[in-house]
Amino acid sequence: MADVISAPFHAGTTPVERRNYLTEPKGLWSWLTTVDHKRIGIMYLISVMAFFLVGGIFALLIRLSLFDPSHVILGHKMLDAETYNKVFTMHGVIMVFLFIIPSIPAALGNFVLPMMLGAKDVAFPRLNLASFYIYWAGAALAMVAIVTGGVDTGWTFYTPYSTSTDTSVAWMAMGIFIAGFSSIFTGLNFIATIHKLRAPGMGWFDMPLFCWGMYATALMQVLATPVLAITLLLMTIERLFRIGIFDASLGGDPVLFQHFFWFYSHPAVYIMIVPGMAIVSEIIPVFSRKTIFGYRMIAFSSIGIALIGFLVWGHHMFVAGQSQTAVVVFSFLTFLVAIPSAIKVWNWLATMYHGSITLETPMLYAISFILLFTIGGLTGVFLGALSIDVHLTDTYFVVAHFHYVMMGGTVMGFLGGLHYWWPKITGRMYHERLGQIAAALVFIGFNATFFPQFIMGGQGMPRRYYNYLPQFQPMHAFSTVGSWIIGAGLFLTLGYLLASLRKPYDAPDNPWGGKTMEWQTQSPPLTENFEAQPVATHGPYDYFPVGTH
Amino acid sequence: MSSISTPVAGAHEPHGDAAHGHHDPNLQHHFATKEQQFDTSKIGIWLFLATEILMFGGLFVGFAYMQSRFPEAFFEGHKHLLKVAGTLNTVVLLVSSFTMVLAVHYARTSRRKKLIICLAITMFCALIFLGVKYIEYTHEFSEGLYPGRYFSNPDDPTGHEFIFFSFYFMMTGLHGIHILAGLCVMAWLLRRAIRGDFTSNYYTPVDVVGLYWHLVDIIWIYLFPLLYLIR
Amino acid sequence: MSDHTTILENTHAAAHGSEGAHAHGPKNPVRLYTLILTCLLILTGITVLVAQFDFGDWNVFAAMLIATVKASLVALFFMHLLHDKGMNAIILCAALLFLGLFLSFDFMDSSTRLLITPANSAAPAGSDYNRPKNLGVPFGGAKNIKPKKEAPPEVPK
Amino acid sequence: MEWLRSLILPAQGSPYAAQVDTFYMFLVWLSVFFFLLIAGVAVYSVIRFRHKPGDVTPHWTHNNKLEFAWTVIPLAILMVIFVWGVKGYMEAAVPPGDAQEIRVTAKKWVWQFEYPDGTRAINELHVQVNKPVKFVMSSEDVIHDFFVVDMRVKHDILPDRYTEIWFNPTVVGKHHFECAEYCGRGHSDMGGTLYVDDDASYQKWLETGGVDASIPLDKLGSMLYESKGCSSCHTIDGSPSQGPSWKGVFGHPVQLSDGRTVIADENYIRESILVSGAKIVKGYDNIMPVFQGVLRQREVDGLVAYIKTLGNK
Repeated sequence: MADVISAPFHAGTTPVERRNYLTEPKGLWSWLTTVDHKRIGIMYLISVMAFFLVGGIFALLIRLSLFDPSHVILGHKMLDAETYNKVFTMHGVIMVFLFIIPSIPAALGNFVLPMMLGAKDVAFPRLNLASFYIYWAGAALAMVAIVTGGVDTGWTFYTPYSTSTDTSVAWMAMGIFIAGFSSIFTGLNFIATIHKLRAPGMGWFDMPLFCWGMYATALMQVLATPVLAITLLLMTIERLFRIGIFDASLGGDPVLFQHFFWFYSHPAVYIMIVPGMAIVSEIIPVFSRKTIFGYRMIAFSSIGIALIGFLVWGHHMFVAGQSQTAVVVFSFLTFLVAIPSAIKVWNWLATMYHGSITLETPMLYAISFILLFTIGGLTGVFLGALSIDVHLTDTYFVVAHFHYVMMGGTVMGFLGGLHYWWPKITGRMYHERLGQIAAALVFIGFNATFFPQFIMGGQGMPRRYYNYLPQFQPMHAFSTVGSWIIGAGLFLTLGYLLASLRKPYDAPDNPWGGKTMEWQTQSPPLTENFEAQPVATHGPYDYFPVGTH
Repeated sequence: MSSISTPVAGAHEPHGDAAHGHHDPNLQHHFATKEQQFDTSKIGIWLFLATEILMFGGLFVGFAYMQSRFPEAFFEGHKHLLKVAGTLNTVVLLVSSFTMVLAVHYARTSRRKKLIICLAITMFCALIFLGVKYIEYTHEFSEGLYPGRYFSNPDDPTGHEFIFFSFYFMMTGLHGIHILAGLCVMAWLLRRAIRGDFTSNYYTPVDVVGLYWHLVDIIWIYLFPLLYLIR
Repeated sequence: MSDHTTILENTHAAAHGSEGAHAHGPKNPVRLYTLILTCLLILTGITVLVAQFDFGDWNVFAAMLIATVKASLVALFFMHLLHDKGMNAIILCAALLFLGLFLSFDFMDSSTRLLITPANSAAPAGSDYNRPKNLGVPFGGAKNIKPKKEAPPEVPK
Repeated sequence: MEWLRSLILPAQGSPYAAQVDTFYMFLVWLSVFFFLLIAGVAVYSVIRFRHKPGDVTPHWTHNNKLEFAWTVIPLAILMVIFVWGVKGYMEAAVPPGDAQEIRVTAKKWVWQFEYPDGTRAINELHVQVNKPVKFVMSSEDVIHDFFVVDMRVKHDILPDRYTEIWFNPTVVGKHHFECAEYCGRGHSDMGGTLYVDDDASYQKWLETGGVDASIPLDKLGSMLYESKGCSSCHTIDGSPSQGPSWKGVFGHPVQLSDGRTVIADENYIRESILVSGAKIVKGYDNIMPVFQGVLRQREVDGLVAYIKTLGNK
């Protein structure tokens, strides 16, 4: 291949029909019993997309019901208060536990991580398959909870509400309890894989940054998720047996529940966002055709986020009845955790600067990520500042903040990664122009939906409100219209991605000119990934003509 | 000329299945060497043990928190427990840990018969442990010492003994489930040991189960003084 | 190209020996294990013995110290951490570290909470933690959740 | 910049609110600056460094001075924000010694306030202007949160434990307060009005409960139906809720949970309001607050009159 950087779409070999992991062995049974990380990744991908759709429909319902304080749209009464509470709870639970947490690690990460390392599979392939079925067992219990009347606690399950409401809390808690183990097993697998299955020649600092992000994520999955399991278990037992740990009337402490819950769930928001950052760290250098700037800083900042992220959970509880001492300590630590995220943003910008940039769909999503995550991060500073948090917590400001991080961050990263690796996964190119249009729609719709919520929150609109003061109606309506634009963009995406599957294989092995190992094998890859054990001979982002440095 | 795309390891000795993996049923296809596979399994089980520590840890934190709120209730509550049974179970578990580590040693040194004997003793100890636990639970239930809302002890001077017993049943119950799970896995090990699967060339399952069993022992090492002895 | 391939962090190119090859255990493990078991049993005896005496605040400390010595013996010798790869010990320490942080932050909160009581209601009698036993009950009617075995709520004024 | 503040933040009801707003606006402008910086570099790079055939990009791997700068400068700014935040928080956390104390009791989904003189009010809070006031709060069921938007204060209300907040109201007039911790079906209706009164009208309110004697009784009753929280459990259209509907009750037989049947006359209604647990309608739980000492004589008469009008329809 030439030393001069070539434009995309012309790099790589001409695709031909050849044997690959998709077609051999054949048959549904061979898929359901596969231990191939790529097939498990695809099964995860289909599952999380299905739950993304379900959670998204709940989101559209919420927004539709809030269009007008009367909840009447075109002469139809939308949700009543109880249904509304159940819908936002299930939106949260499905999006967090069944979509975002497994989305990047278990679906995309499963597919590309071993290939990026030059490995044939993850360390424990059977555990990988088990994790997929455990995920579905948990999801099935969550579905049982929805069918048997739903849950109205909010995804945070705060006691004593969750131990006294008569909805299907126990089913849902057990569903999440079980799904948590699938997350643990994925993380366990990734740590072992990264430690022991790197290709010959690939040192820790020769790994693609995606792998560093997955490593940091996996650390948190392994160390935090067990506490979620025990928290939900204790909450369920409290509900059934009244054991007195979280119930104030029995001598327990509801604030202790919040400590337990957030000890997992704060690291969990980093379990969600760090993979998004990891994907952006891949996309930016590839589409800037330039070496990543500050490789070590980005790698260390992932680990830094993972470690400091464990120490800041109390910032969810500034007004919850913690001691003032704890509040101040947690606020201080919260500001420290902002630094590694900022470092990443600066290094991405420095990578783009003096690059050779093209704006294909993955790059559009990566730039969306940077802009939206910046807003999410800066508004996080508001919420870390104590006196302002007292005013803003439990308002729409918080809702907007975490959607800017979770959706503006993780989902943009997920969509970027999905488009980036789509040719490798399926062997097909999607319609590029439609991809760009959809990315623009999602970006515009997202901002239209959530930016007004910052203003509403600042003005004192509390979250989880079914009825609201008439003064907020215009902004709620604006927000609802924004949600339709997101919906349009995402359905368009679904459409052209599915349409691309009807084509014969047309994707080159390396459509974007990536330097990491997954691009050095055919598209779609062989079952054993590489024809022979690859050896790392250069860094993952060496976009310089050889011999000029 | 150095190529930008990563070359395959043409100049290298081919690794993994090509060299010897095809002939060794115990080497999975994605590992190059037995040692790599062994180390990977060890990292895997230690990570699993870390999750176990944090899961049990949640219960320990809850126990400590409630104990600091109701020290008298916990003190009064612990008087109902059978100290002798708890001590006996501690000894039984320590002995089982000892036989387990011997089993690992004999597997590593390819001594099949001794391996089988040690595994059998370990399983026997686990059964004794569960038997003693059964006697204890029966004793507590007969006094009305049930968890949570089912607790009834008219002589409870503190009003909060039920919290102690809730934790007692949750912690020993979860621990008991782990003993039971260990018993099942050891039955599987025993079957494979009798079949002669484990030699110095391949004994990963014995080692991994051994580590799990020791962790279950360590958790009991903490549970015993916390529940039975603390004043 | 070849200069990179010498940096083999992994074991791919390492000796393809048997699993036992790398185990640098003690010379006579059975004797060592017996010794450790003896220590463990003696320590169990000590912990039971110590529990017969009241050292006030040091009771928990003593019991936990002995338990930790026992757990360390099991981890170092029975679980081979002494001779094993460092990574496994790091994983164990990380788990303990984060558990310790979890515990200490929770107690940092609960031990520094201020006790707030309304001016028109008596301070909670006999409570050893920050939880008033009666709340003045301005609302009547049935409470959904009755406090267990506590004095009936006293109406202020 | 007052125009922007008034656009994105609610009215200020206390000096503390003004302090918070100053801090808030500082952060807004700081965020605008950093967002424009980041977005500017990104957009500039996309435009200026667009791919051209034959591009050769520089091989910059890192720059320690730059990394140091963009780590330390944000850290310094964040530390300033941290200290600023703590300062404000401490001010809001420690009530002045002379603050008047009001007991707040939250319950699904009503607020009750109790004044030092024993006066009680539901969903309606009167405070005296320029007199710091402290709220000692507790919950009867789940966690609630007392959020007074214009004062920029908020704190969770826990069962079986007291928490407190305080503010110094300086702006006479109506303000809004609401529940900010999710508490179930009626969560979003769990709000009320805070009246900051001048000294004279505050005294008058304490004496009369603020009821205008010229309002007809049934009209007064329908106003109280909304303002005293009756509407969160009783409907007036006949549909069932937490409590029995008021429609068609008056003058009709009511079956009680102990099996008796009574006629819903004035005395029955009156007793059911004041001592709610005395007679429980069959099929309902005894969850209604006792209103003895909460409602004034004329208010009870008003409610009875209102229910009477619903029963006759």
